[in-house]
Amino acid sequence: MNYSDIVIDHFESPRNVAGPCSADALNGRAGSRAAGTLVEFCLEVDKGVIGHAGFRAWGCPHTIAVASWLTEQLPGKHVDEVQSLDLDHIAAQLGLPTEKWHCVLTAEDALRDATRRSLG
Amino acid sequence: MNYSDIVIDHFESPRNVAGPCSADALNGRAGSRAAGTLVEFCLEVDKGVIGHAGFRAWGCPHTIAVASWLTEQLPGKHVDEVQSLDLDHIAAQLGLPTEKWHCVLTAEDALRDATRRSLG
Amino acid sequence: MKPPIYMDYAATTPVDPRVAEKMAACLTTDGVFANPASGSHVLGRTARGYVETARRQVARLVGATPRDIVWTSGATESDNLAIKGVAHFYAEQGRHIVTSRTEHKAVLDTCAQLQREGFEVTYLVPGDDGIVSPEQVAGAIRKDTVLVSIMHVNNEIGVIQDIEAIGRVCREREVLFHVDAAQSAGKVPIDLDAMPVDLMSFSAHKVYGPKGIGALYVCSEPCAHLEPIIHGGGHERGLRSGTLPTHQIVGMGEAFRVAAEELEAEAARLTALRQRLWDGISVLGGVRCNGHPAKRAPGLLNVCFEGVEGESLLFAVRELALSSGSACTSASREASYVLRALGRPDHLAQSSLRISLGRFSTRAEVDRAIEVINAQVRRLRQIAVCPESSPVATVRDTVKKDSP
Amino acid sequence: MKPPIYMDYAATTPVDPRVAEKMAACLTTDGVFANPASGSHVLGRTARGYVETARRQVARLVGATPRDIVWTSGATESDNLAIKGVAHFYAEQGRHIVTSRTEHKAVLDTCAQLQREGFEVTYLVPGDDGIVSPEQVAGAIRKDTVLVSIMHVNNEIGVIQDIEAIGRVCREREVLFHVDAAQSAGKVPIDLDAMPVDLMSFSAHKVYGPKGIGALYVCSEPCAHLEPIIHGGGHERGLRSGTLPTHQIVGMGEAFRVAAEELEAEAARLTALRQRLWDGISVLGGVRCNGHPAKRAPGLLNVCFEGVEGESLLFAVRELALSSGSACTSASREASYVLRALGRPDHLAQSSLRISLGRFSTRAEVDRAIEVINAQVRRLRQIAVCPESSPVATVRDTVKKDSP
Ligand SMILES: Cc1ncc(COP(=O)(O)O)c(C=O)c1O
Ligand SMILES: Cc1ncc(COP(=O)(O)O)c(C=O)c1O
Repeated sequence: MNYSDIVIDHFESPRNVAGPCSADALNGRAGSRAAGTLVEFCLEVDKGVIGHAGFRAWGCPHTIAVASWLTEQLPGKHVDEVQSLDLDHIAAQLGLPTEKWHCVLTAEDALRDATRRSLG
Repeated sequence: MNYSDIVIDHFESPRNVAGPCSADALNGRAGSRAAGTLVEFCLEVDKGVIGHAGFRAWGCPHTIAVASWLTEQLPGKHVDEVQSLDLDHIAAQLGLPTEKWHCVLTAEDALRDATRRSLG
Repeated sequence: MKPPIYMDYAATTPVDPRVAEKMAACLTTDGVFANPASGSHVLGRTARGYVETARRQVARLVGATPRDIVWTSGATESDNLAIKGVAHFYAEQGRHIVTSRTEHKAVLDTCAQLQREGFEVTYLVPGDDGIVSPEQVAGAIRKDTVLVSIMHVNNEIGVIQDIEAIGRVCREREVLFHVDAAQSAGKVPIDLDAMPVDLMSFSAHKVYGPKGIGALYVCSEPCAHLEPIIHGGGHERGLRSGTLPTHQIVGMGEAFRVAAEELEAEAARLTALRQRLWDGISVLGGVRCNGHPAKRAPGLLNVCFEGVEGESLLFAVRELALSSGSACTSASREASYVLRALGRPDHLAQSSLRISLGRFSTRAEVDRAIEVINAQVRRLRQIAVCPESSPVATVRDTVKKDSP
Repeated sequence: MKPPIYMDYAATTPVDPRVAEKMAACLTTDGVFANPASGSHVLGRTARGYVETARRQVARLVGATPRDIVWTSGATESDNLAIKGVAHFYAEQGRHIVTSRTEHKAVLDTCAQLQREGFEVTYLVPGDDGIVSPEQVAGAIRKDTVLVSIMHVNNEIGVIQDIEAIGRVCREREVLFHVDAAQSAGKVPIDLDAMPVDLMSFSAHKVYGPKGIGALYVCSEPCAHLEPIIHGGGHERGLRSGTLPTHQIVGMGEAFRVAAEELEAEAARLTALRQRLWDGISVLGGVRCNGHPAKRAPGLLNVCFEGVEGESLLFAVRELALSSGSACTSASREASYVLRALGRPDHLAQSSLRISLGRFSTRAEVDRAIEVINAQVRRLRQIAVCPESSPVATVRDTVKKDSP
């Protein structure tokens, strides 16, 4: 397996590994251990805008890197925006091989799970 | 294939390779090329006693060695004696492996062929 | 980047310098390079002599008669030759074979091929400690069984099977017994003179010899008959044709000679290193040893780490060269079939590391491995989410408890 | 005793020093010793890279796509894999194979095994120059023929078959074509990209590479399907399982690389040396070249000496390391089956020497060989009796005529 520099960077020094979420933070998760990938986000949102994003991930280095990378991109974005992430762009940014697309998909699902709660 | 020192010696320096036989010499041969072994003796006999013995041989090193060695043993012997050679003794003297017994047998046959003519 | 610490001796071993030296002497114009089959000149006969010396060296390590050793290209071929050879030779007498789920692919894929040809195969499932019992074997043998094939030391989890007891069952029931000893020769004592074994596979490259050479022990008393799988020229008593690779054979001979000499001391040293490793990493908690804890080869440890994912674990500890599952399957993301046969769920099987130590492993290397593994497992656990069932907060607590 | 002059390059070649050096770098702890299948660590991946470089080197010499090259343990295994592989895969379509009487034992014994399994084999008898004509092949192909196997260069007499023409016949009739190129690769140009060949066997040790490694070219376009003969792990696209021996493969790669570079110049040099040898010994009279005088590999000469017996001849010229017949059969006293197929009577076949020159042969060695052979043949002829038909006195005259 080959890992891009950015994947290695985020894997080695993951940003924003979720500490205790404040009571009003949005929590979301997707995937399962049996499937080999499980991602969880915890977003602090103020008036629909994401302030701080944290993650946890059980999965391959790509999964961890995608989730970590996303927590840097999310702050400042409106929760509506994250309903439609540009997955191609993310995969390209992180140099994911095609067989690792499920890592992005799982992260997207986890984000949707979190924001759906705010929207729904 | 292993060759004893005495076989190598007689193979390298065969004794008494037959020159022209005198008119009254005894000639005998046995074996065939197709069988891989052919031996020929030429004995000068005076009053039943062998004076000089010569040989020719087409065959393996053992065959050449046996024939050459015999030409040294024969002079002074009476033609009657060579009717019953001690083959075991010859094979042992020359260190012949069992699968090479046919070399001695062919030589014996050639000698008998020569002496039979004198006797018969 | 400095090279990683090699802890993958079960996948292959480096060639011992003593072996490399002997091999080098059989290659170039100034060495014993001739064809051992060239009986017509002294160079060929010298090569033949080297081959026969090596045959004696291999035989000696395992208590066999040299004549019963047949050179092959490795244990894969030996396994194929033994199993197909017996199956095809005795096909008239019976078409049933007994083996186990945790055999090497060389045995399993060969059995699968025989199934395609119409043979029947019973795959025994070992206990969750990886051990196949003689009773299981006895229960599986039928009237039409012609062969039992059970490995000696498992290449993934390192457990040692009770070959003596299984062999006795086979002798009683008059069924031939094949043992894949690729992982045990030179590490665990073997005495074929006393053991009830008919066929045994060996590989040089697991014992500090070269890759691409192996041997099959074919017992001549009582006689085990085989159909060859490679024909041509009739080398090796007609059982395996092909030019004998002198340098490879000489390498295997020297490797087995050295192994015979050092087996005892090395087994003790490696057992101690393995224990040190286990003591060092088991403090992590949530760590389990795959396979029987005591019945195991000296240098091999297969450990399952709860709460971390396999690929990340392997990458995180990349300062150590080791594998998850066997080398053969480590390219695929599928969980090891051996660990699954032991009843491990996929995600735990995937979170396992096979750490195998060997002749050049040092205590400092083991200590460094403990440091790296412990730090990385803790780190990954901290990044990981909780199991689906428990709420996020609880995970954090669990992780904290385990943290230093 | 000083070592004999090596003139048995067709039996095996010494490893080129450049090859030995590359091999040595893949053995010990400081080298690329890891298992190429160990994808989980950088050491294994480095080894894999070496293996793939070697695959490209082998492919390049013979104009093949690297992907079409499968590693084996030698040409014997390659021949077995090709012939049994095709026969077993296409058994439903037909069970007839065409080959020739003068093939290597690896082909003949494999065909004999298939006959025991119920296949039919047609053995073409080459002309007395050793050449199989495309017309013969065309005449032998039947509706149920699945494979034609004809070698490129014969290992005993050195004749080169017209592979292109035979291949065209096979393509026309839609029959797979296997070529044993063990003796031709690196000596005679081969361009698989242009040649109508589906399967081709190679061996490293005939080209200054190590013994115990070979390859099979398996054309993927049009696609030739094979049943493997060695199962387990699914290495080499499932066609040949077993740990890849890096040092052996690297050795074969380097050997083929060097051969590609030097083929042309070396062929010219060896052809000249062979001609010098023939000119030198043919003055003896009663000397015949076995096999076509012109269509032959550069370094190989097989000569029949009338009036001398084979074993004595071989022993008399023991200062030269060479063989009568092929290495495989030179231990037995049976006359070479290849020479018999050419119509030579047994005693003449036995009085033949196979003299094969190679990379390290020198003009001085050839001159010495001429000296030794001429002196010994004269000497033995003098000791020999005449043919059964002629009286003793005549023999002596004949011998005298030939004497210097
Ligand atoms: C138990 C076992 N059997 C067979 C083999 C195959 O041996 P080789 O690599 O010599 O083909 C191996 C190792 O790869 C092994 O560990
Ligand atoms: C024509 C031919 N085919 C096959 C072989 C067998 O090759 P290997 O020795 O690599 O098994 C040889 C040489 O031994 C050969 O000359």
